[in-house]
Amino acid sequence: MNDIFTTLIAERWAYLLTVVMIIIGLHAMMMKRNLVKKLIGMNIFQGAIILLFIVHAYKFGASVPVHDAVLGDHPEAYMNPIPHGLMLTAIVVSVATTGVALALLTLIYRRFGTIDEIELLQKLREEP
Amino acid sequence: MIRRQENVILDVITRIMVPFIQIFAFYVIFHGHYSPGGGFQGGALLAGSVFLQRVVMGRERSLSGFHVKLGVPFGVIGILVYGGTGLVAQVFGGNYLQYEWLPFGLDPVWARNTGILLVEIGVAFAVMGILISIYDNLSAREGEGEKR
Amino acid sequence: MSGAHGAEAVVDHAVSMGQSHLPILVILPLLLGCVLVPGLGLWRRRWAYPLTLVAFALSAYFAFRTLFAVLEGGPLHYTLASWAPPVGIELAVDALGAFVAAVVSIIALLVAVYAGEAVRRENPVREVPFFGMMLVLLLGLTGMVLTGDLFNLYVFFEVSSLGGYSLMAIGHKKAPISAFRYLIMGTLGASFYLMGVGYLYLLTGSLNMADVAGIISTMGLNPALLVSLVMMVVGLGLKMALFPMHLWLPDAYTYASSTSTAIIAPIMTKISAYVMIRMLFFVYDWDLFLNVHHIGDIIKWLAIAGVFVGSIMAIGQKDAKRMLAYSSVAQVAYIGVGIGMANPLALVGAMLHIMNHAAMKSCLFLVTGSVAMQTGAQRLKDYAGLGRRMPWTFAGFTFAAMAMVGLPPTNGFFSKWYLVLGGIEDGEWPMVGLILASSLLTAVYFFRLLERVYSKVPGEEQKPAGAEDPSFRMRLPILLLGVGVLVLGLFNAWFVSRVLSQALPHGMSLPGF
Amino acid sequence: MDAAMTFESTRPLWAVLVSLIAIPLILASTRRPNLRETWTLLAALIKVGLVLSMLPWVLGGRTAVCTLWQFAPGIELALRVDTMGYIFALVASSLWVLTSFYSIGYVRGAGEHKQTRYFATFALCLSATIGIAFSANLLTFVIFFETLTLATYPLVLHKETDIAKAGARKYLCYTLPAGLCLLLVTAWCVSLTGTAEFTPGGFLQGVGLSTESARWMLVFFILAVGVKAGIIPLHSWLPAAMVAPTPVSALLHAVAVVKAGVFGVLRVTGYVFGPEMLREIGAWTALAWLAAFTLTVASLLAMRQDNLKRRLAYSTVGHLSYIVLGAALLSGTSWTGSLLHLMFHATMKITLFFCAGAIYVRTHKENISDMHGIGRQMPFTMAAFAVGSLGLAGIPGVNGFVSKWNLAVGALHADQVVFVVILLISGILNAAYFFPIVHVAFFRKNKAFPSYGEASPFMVVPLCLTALLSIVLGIAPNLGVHAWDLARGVAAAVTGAAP
Amino acid sequence: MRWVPQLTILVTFVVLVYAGFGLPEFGDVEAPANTHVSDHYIEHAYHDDHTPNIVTVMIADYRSYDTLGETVVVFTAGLACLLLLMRGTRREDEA
Repeated sequence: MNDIFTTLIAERWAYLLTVVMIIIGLHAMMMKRNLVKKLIGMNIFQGAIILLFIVHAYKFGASVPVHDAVLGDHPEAYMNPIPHGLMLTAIVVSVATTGVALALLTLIYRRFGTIDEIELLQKLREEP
Repeated sequence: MIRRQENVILDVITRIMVPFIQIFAFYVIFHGHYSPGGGFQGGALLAGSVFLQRVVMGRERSLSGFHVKLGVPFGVIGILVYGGTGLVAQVFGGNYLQYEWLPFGLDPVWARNTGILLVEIGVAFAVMGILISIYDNLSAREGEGEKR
Repeated sequence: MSGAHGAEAVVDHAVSMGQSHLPILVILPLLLGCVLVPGLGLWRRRWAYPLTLVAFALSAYFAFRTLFAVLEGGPLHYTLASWAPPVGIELAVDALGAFVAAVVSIIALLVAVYAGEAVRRENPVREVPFFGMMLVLLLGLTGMVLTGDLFNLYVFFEVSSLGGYSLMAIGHKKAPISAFRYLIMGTLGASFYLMGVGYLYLLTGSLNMADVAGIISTMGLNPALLVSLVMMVVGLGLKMALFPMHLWLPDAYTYASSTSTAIIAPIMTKISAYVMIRMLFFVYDWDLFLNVHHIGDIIKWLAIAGVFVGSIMAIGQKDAKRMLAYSSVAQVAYIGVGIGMANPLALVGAMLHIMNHAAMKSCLFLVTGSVAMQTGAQRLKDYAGLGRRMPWTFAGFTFAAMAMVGLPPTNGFFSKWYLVLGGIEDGEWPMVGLILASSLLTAVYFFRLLERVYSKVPGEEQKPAGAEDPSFRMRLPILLLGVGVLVLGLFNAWFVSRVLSQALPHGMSLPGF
Repeated sequence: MDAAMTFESTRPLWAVLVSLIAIPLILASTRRPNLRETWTLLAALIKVGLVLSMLPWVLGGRTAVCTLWQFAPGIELALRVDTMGYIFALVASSLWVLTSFYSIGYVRGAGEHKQTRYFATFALCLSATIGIAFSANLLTFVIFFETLTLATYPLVLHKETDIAKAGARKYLCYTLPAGLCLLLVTAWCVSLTGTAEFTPGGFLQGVGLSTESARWMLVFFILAVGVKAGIIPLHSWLPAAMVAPTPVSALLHAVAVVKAGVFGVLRVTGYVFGPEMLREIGAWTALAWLAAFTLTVASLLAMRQDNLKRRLAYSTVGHLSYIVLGAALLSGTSWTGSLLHLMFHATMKITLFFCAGAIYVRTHKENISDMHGIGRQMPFTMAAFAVGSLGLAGIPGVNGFVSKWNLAVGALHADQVVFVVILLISGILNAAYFFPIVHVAFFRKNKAFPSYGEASPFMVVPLCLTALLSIVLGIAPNLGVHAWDLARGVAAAVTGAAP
Repeated sequence: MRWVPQLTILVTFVVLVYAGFGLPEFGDVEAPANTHVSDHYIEHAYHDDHTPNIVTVMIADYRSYDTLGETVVVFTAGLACLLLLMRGTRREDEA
């Protein structure tokens, strides 16, 4: 028990937080009726994944990954640049996805006048 | 969707703010080598300045700032700059995107440095244009999407 | 390894000199095309279609050059910006990748030939961005196939997904709803894949597939490693519509416009299947996970369940496209079965089925599209008697249907043949029996349709307007694919012995070679 | 066989291809029926010519092989002209000529629709049949076997009435699962032997197959080919398929399709398992009893049919089992009898079907009870019918007697007297359901019977020819194509008995 | 079937927590992720490009292909909005 406490809570608390965030996003994506809320859940989910990367880029006692004459070339002096770069990409990707999703929602709203999933499914069934 | 009424204060402040935002955006782009920043951030800022105009001045009047039709072409230009940089490097004998083959007569290291700058500019163009075009499309009322 | 100083830079060039540019040349036409088509097309609309066609054709041409180059001289590696992996990104094209790339690009080319007229007839307003989006879609898929980098694969994954969502939203009035559901599901899948990549990266510190494979082969089992594999299987299964995760697919395929369906249905799920093969067999230690830890069994049994669910649902459908959509669920599940069995013959069957099903399913969807365009018929009962009014179209349809049922000598028979051989090699008789029984279900709905199509109808007199074959440019792809399923069947041994036997992962080899 | 006696030749390939090549020509000349029929006849004649031209090879014991390309790893798509395949090819191709003439008369007389589709699919069937006959290994066999299944489907569906649709569905319901069983066992054999090459005496000898699994394999094989061979309980598609136009029933359901099934049984018993193995696993008695059961019950069922074609269908079911029985008895003479019956039953049964068709075209009568006195109207037709039924009943003088005699002797050689008895009983039953028809046709009077006269010569000439052929072969079995020698050659090769 | 999503979420949570046991500690300098390739970037970035910002060097030079793809993603999004929201959307689709 204590062992689990140390391995999870003490040493990997940041990871646990991202997990919690992922679960929140997942819950919103699956349970919400309102499509916009689903979309928000999706964004939370992606944000959590981005955090998952960024969190592990952290090194104790390291500085931002901008080269500095004082610090020199010592790897342990800078944080891990890779997740930052990757997540820059991932952020843009999620932005793009959100844009497309919003376009779809606009279209749906124009055509059906609602963005409530249940109502939409009803419309799907009744209209040919 | 946005119902806006004339508001002098907002207009004036916007007119003052927009140039500064854009200057800062350019700073972010070109200083990306030395500090956090780069094409995406700068492009987003440029787009933000246009959004401000759109929101405050309303669609029609803000068109003088950045016309709706320009969005996608900017994106095209941006990607062409990016891909073109890579292609030029390839044509001049390197691998795709291998900047040291860019025909600037620079030594490899500085050639790469320049290549990064070109790429960032391309990205900035693309991001700005596309974000604006997304905004315009989303905020367009029914039937008044892009007239093409 | 690359470096700062001139000497090492020269070494870099030496590295890059030797490399063939073919892999990137497959991608570049699509990249330039997907920006130039909207760029020029919005300005001069009539340039859009020729540009699209040229881009597809060039990419297909280079894809085949790549395939033959790989068959000649073994896998190609192309280090972008010549930063040797794992520092930089490389395009790593082995026989499997080149094979799938060639298949995808040729299918896309055929659909593009068809699209020229179809799009103009279906939604003329959107012509230009539609073509651009088709190019984007193919760009994403080819990028996924050719890359050798885990994260880069995610990026192109998203490119293709965005293209897919927006193409799916064109068509029927309800299309946006199904497209939105597809978007949620697809993004979930992609995010799961990204999490899998994240765990792998955190465990290995590298993103290059070969490098990661080398590191984790020495690592042994680790909770995070196992979870990353599960994440990837789930994420890719979502995109691939593997059985419990297939719910988004039927609506999406049904409501999308015929051209969208014709280009997305045959290749998109297949590419996800390809990525699954790539991950399970080339990145992870396939023997450890699939056989020792029985993840293969889970995939296998889920997949065979999917085969039956898909087929049974397809039997119950009244709408042609929806029937084909469910049969897609079933057919993709065959690939899942081959992956799960994880023995050489079955895996070859799965790889072969990627090609075979792409050919037949695109043919079928092109036919439904042309029928909908010529006669407005959507439901199966409206197909009665069309066989004699659209002889060419339904000739192609018949061949493709035979292939779906898996009757010799069409190619469908041979993908089943290798799957069954694989099952027998493993002595898995129940699985073999199920595979065979499932093709009976397929026979039920296709022969039902064929009988209806070719027999005369009571109300023969009033024939729907314009009920004849579509124009040559729409007919050509259908006929080519219809003949294609036959040719691919007769000459399947060439693919198996020349291509796929080289495409097997380490520790696998086909008996009889 | 030893390598010296085998040689490469493309002639078997052409024998398969010629009717395939005819198909586009037939389709192209839809508008001009005469030209279209010309293509059919031309293809038939060339095909039979090619087949006959191979006779010297076969009699000389030389085997032509035509290896095309690798079909699945390790397995070639290969054709081989061995004696047994040659017998089947000979029967099918030679009778196709007559049937083509007959078809022309029939489809025009009966005013069938979609004649183009009819002739095209017919040609496809023939290609598949010759392919089955000449296929050198199991996979090639499967390909042509399934192709035949598919090609027959449109012909059964031809009339497109509800009955026809029901018949076609029933046909698929039986043949598709059979095809899957065939695929299963083929894959099994391939994974055991690598190349499932047909070899006299069986290629499963010494691959270390346990008795248990060998029995299972045989069961699946019988399920696979037994459907087309009409073994009861797998037979009931055959009467249902009689809704097809009569030439189809004649050639396909008396010669090509069902004989393909029987041919499959012979291949399985003789070339896949081989007599020794069948004796080891003790499966041959089961097969023999199955056949005996079938041929008795089928005869009994045939008596209850009033529809002429259905009665013929059940009689076909019975006679196919003669061949299966002979194959199962595994003695040299019984094999000879089987192969002779494979040929002779074809000539007799096709005569009967031709007659039924002629009657239908002229009088649109299908039921025997309506045929009182028809013999006076159509003397030639009914005379031929009488010949055919005499032969099937095994009366000396017609070729049916020869084959049945060999079967009986073979049963004695296998010291299975009980089967001799069964053969005799079924002979009597045959007489019991055929002779009434002849009796009714000739010796009953029917006042209210308009005068019909004979059908068109296109139909009468072929059926007279087949009847004549039956008699000739009954008197001199070895005349012409040396049927006798061929059959004994095969039997010798398979069972190792002295020819 | 209302319980299916809850179950999925629960399972996901358990799985993710389980994965935690295999991950390196928070801020671990010696973790493979922080040593293998990242060290190379940190050591060579400045000398390769005379650019202090290591992230910039990485996204624009070492992994520039990713960034290209990412720009294409953005472009795709714009194209998608154009494709979906063009004028005439409603009439032509409901016809």
